[in-house]
Amino acid sequence: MTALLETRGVWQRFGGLVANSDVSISVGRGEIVGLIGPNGAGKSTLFNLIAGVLPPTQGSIWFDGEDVTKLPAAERCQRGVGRTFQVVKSFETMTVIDNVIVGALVRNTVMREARRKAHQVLEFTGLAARADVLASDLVPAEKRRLEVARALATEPKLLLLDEVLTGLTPTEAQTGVALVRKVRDAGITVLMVEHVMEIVMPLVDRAIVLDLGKVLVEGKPADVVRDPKVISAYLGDRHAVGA
Amino acid sequence: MDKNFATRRRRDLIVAAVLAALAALAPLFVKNVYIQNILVLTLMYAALSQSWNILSGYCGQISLGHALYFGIGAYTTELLFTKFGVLPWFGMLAGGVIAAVIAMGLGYPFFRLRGHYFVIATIVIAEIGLLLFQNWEWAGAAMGITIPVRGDSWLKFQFMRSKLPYFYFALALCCVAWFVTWWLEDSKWGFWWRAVKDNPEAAESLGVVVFNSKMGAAAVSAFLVAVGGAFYAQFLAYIDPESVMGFQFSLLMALPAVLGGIGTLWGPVLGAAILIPMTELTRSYIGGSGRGVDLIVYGALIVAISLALPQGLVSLFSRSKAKGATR
Amino acid sequence: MLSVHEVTTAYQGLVAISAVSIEVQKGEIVCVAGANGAGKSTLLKSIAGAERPRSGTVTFDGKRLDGMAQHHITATGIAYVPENRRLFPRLSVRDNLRLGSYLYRGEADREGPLDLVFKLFPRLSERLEQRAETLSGGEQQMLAIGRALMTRPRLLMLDEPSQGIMPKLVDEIFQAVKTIREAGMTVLIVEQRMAECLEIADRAYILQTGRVLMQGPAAEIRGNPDVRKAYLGL
Amino acid sequence: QTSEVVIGATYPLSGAGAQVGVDAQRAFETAIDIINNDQDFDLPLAKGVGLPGLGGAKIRMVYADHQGDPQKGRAEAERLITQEKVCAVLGSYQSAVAVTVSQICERYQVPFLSADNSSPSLHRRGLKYYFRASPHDEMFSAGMFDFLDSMKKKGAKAETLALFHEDTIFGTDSANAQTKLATERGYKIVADIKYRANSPSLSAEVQQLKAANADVLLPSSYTTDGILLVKTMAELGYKPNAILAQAAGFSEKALYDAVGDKLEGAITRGSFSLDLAAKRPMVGKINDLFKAKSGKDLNDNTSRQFMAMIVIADAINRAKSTDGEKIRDAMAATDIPGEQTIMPWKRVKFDDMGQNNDADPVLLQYIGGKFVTIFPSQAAVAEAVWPMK
Amino acid sequence: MTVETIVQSLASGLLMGLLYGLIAVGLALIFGLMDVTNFAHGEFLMIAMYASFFLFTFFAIDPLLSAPLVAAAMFVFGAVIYLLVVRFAMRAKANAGMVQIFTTFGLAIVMRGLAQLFFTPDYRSIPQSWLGGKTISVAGIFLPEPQLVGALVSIAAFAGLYFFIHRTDFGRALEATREDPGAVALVGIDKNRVFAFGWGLGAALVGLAGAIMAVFFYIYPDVGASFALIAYVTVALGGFGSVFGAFAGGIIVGLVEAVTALMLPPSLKSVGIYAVYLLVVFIRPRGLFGSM
Ligand SMILES: Nc1ncnc2c1ncn2[C@@H]1O[C@H](COP(=O)(O)OP(=O)(O)OP(=O)(O)O)[C@@H](O)[C@H]1O
Ligand SMILES: Nc1ncnc2c1ncn2[C@@H]1O[C@H](COP(=O)(O)OP(=O)(O)OP(=O)(O)O)[C@@H](O)[C@H]1O
Ligand SMILES: [Mg+2]
Ligand SMILES: [Mg+2]
Repeated sequence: MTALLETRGVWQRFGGLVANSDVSISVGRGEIVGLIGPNGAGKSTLFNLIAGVLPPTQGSIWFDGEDVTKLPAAERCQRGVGRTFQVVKSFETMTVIDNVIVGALVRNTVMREARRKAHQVLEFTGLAARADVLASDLVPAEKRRLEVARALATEPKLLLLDEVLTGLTPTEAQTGVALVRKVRDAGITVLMVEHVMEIVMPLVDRAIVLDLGKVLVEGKPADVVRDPKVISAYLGDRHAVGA
Repeated sequence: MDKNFATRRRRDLIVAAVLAALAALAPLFVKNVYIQNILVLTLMYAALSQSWNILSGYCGQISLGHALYFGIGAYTTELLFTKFGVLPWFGMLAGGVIAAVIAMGLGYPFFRLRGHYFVIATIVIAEIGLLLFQNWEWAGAAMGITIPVRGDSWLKFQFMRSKLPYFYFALALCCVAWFVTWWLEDSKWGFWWRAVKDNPEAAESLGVVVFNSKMGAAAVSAFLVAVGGAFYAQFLAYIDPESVMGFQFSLLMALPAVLGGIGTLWGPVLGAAILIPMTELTRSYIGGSGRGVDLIVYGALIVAISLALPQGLVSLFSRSKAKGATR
Repeated sequence: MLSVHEVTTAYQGLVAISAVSIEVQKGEIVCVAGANGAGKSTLLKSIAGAERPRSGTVTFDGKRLDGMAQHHITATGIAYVPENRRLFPRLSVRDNLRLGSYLYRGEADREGPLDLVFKLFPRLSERLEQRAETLSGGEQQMLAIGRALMTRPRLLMLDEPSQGIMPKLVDEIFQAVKTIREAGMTVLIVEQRMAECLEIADRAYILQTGRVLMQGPAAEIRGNPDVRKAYLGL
Repeated sequence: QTSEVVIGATYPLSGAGAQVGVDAQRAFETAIDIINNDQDFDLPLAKGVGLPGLGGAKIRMVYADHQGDPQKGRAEAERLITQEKVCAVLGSYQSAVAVTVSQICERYQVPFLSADNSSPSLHRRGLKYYFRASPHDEMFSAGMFDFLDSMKKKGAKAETLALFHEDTIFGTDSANAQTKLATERGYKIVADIKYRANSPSLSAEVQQLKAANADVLLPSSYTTDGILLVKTMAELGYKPNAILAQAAGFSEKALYDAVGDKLEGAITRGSFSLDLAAKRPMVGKINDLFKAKSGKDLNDNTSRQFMAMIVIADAINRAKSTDGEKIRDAMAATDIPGEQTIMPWKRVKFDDMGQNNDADPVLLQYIGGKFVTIFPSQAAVAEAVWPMK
Repeated sequence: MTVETIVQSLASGLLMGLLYGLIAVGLALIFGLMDVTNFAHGEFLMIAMYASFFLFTFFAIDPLLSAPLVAAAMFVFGAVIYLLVVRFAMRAKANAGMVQIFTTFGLAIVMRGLAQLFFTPDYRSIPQSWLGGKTISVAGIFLPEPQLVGALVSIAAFAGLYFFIHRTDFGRALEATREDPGAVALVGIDKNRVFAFGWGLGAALVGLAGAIMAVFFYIYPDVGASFALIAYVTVALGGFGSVFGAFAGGIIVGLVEAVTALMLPPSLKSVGIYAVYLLVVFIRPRGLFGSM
């Protein structure tokens, strides 16, 4: 069986700046893959390309065995790409449950079903108690959780998580980690960006490191954190010692 | 599950039914034709504003050019009637369809525009429409169209003296516009629209086809407004470009929704119920002086309501209900 | 230097912090920690004037701050970097930084602190013409701190500065905080990464559901078994 | 018996046309003063107090603002009739509004006396309760062309015409009448320029006029555009051979205050002329009464509004009733000789469409800061100066 | 159509365009740069024209001389309007745009009403002034002096505004306040002070336009309506956020109007302007030079 997601030689330029250069990665079904790399390495940009916000300057994107490079974002969502935004984009004037219903409507055209689905997702993500609160009244961590819930409601095959576990205390982060595992156990493939090594490393099956828009290293988390290139570009000396 | 929500929807429907029934009985008590006239206008603007609200309130595409669709409804009906003898009932539908088609045709280029660029484009296109009608000889140009009134007839939807048929039509239109909104509010479309309004990029990532959502809203909105325009033309029995396509109509469609609560189910009705009688009464009872005092009072009230209740009059109601209310 | 006395702040009737008191001495680095929604951000907002406390007093160098307009509080020498950064998105990095020194616009050399900013975050000097909104998440955080430093604060308040920052840079930011203290500023910092934060902090407060649960020297807090379990994940 | 007769008037009292509406109020007040009080004028009802036919009842006016909107005009007319119980309605300046107001009056069988609307289509709709004492645009235009014919006969250069009119009912109607007459009488229209009312600039329009350089310029414009037209003509160095205006702005004081120096010798049609004061002294006195209220001389509009009040009061007096139908019948029987008006009209008498065909227009020329009557010859006090200076 | 007509048309169009620019320059600041919708722009112009008119009638001060006075008075007026009314319209969390539109729309109606109450609906104009009615003729092309002066003032006003926005800290503060009024306090800026000043300055620029307009235009309570829409289109055509854009927008509007009038019946000449606006934003959704 082919990989669920593949990027083939993807480039993205913003004027003179090269945000992604010749990025070829692949994510297999049922994996949790970590996408890490320095600030400004081009991780969120790559997410935007996969989700269809931007067309790549060059290269192609394959999802579920098909070339989706030309498809608009909504179409990719319908095919099973779910994503969160690093800078959260909640529907501020809508309640939490209504935010999630929007996502649920992709696969449930009957309102009653969409609503039931949304409630399920809120239970699943632990937001049920906040269902009737306006999204604008959530604290940042909750908004990030809402991003996840909304994306899950679209019943994706692939979930792109962009720093959804930041700003949590270690204990809270553990709940988040459990949630991601639960998601994977539900059969959803996860590609996640996260800077907190304590969280990512135990969680992911594989890690891909981007630097300056290029894939720097790829492999098992334990190997990646020991890689001197990764240490010098990303982790810093302290982690070299710790690892 | 979700009892609150279902209860609220049912409550809205019951309240609306009760209000509509009360309104239907109003003519039993209000015999005064001047007041009846105000009631007709109030219902008409409530319906128009409710329709405007679909595109601009729910879907967030602020249009200040809806006078175009109003005028198209009015002109289609009356041109078909006076030139080809087509009954206004068909003209009304034709006008609605034409307006919806035009709205979607304009949507192609327009919906790429954001914010002020979009608003100004809508103003400008309505102004172009006005100028074209003002110069279109076949459609009567500036002279307009006088609708020959030949006695009462439901077939031709014209009535010499009684306002009641107009009243009931306006009431029906208002109910339809309200019901369509109520119905769409809890549908895929309703959710898509609100999502598009709040954050199009996020909506797109959740499978919402932003462009189609806007098109749908524009079509429904334009159709209903055009039917309103057709009604107005029959009601007035005379139309000219300025008096059915002028910019003031675009404002008067938006104003009730804004004052009542934009993007809400009850805002337009509530806004029209306050605004239209206020407009009419200030003009009638203080406008006769010729000193502009009515303008000062009217304008000051608009400023006061906008500032005191930026979320609209509906916020008076929702605030008193349990906090953390859904909308 | 800063004294917060029994401050209570509420959002539309919902009390977020109640009767919180903290002290910050000149030249200290003080860390505030706590779970999500504990009220840490609210505490900083109440000091900075972004939210008005319902009761209690805030004093800075003997001056009452509570009730003062936010921009006046900034002018007294408190810089605040909020959680969501609040950059001016469509302005360039240069303009964002320049606006930081708005209070000193009359001075000939108003951009003295710029050297410090570039020393701390050399990446910014490479991106001067880029719009703030197109910066990566981490770059935005650098700019937010940089802009705050440009106001020449005596007290710098940071709300979760490590959020979204790569590991290498997290260390650099905490080092930067130390550098900032050495440059004569006092720092009040809200952090989830307590381990790193407590390493550089002199003292710490722990908030829980709007109240001060614990306070003391950083080393002491770090040693507390409850804290280790609940907040350090150890 | 009623001690008070209530008459309604609907005018633009706010918005772009407010100036005319407010002046109309002063004109009506002047007429009411004369009717309600004992005044020594040879006008119907001037002598004695109030309406003797109704036991000396006095007239009270109720004004309604229609803001130039046909819908509002209709609503206000309905209110005047049903709420204020007026027994007749006067109005309405804008012809579009007269359309709907007269419909309502017809439905309620209350006479509508159109004081100052000049659209010829108004009286041709088969309405029984519609009356107009003053001329309409076809009569005015015919007068203008009679004058042109006479000038041509005298050898003056008046072959080619330039029409300049706004894109409203008034402008279109006027231009249509003029085009028709020009073809009939063998004039050549070298420019027919329709412009948007209240444009911010008329330079493009004026250039086309200048390029056409017709013998006679025939503007149909309100005050605002009139002022801008004349200023722009001066700025672009266009000095027409002659101006023959369809009144409106060209009979307003404001226009001459603004650009009078550039209009020496301009001619406008009108229904009124202060020259008449020489022959009929009461015209001067009534003008003084009006001026005391408004600070302005009577003009084309205000004189017609004044007369409308006299005519309607006369009919009510004769009807001896405030019943609409009776007043209508009395209106239909109206016959006021010209001498008992302040107008240069032969008399006031309505045909079966409610139009007074004996209201002769006059042509006035602006000379030395005031208007002199130059046409028709029986009313003229001076020879036309042609071409204008 | 002779060459002379075409040249004259273009010359008149250019002058008119600069005048449209002058009328729009205040709006370019308030609407274009500060991003606050001001539906009362036309009424600001009306007030300024009356100010000029009354200074002329009662004190015999020529509009050209009184222009600075009018501008100063309008500055105060604009700042006061902001502090008393508009400031509160900006506090709305949701639909701030609509609240602004209708607050300023209500304000416009009040201003017209007050003008009618105090100044009567009579049409006024200044018959004799230094420039009024004077015209320069070069090779058969007529250039009216009031418009020429208007053009110069327009260029000066735009240059001044451009300098102010791009070279001063206040200009930057203004942009920052537009970007995030809640965040400027973080750098010690008082948003109300900045915006009150912005509104004052915007109104002062309208004051200049009003003084020039008073020389050759009529004045009455509704006069603003004739210019309001053109001013909005001018700003949007040039692009929000760009001072130069509004300037270019004005010139384009003037020229397009002149050219349209050569080709279509003059009553349709604004259709040309509107069509060009639509065309431009369809190709460039942010206007010609816009950044927002
Ligand atoms: N629209 C844009 N225009 C110009 N430059 C951009 C744009 N979007 C991103 N960039 C630049 O591209 C680079 C990659 O940005 P990206 O957001 O993908 O980084 P990232 O890896 O997600 O970083 P972080 O971990 O800090 O979020 C950055 O230097 C950023 O400034
Ligand atoms: N704008 C707001 N409106 C309503 N409630 C709010 C608002 N901001 C915060 N709250 C509430 O106040 C409480 C404290 O929030 P605060 O943001 O201060 O917590 P925090 O400790 O900073 O949390 P985090 O670690 O997530 O940043 C929370 O319960 C939150 O729900
Ligand atoms: Mg990122
Ligand atoms: Mg916080």
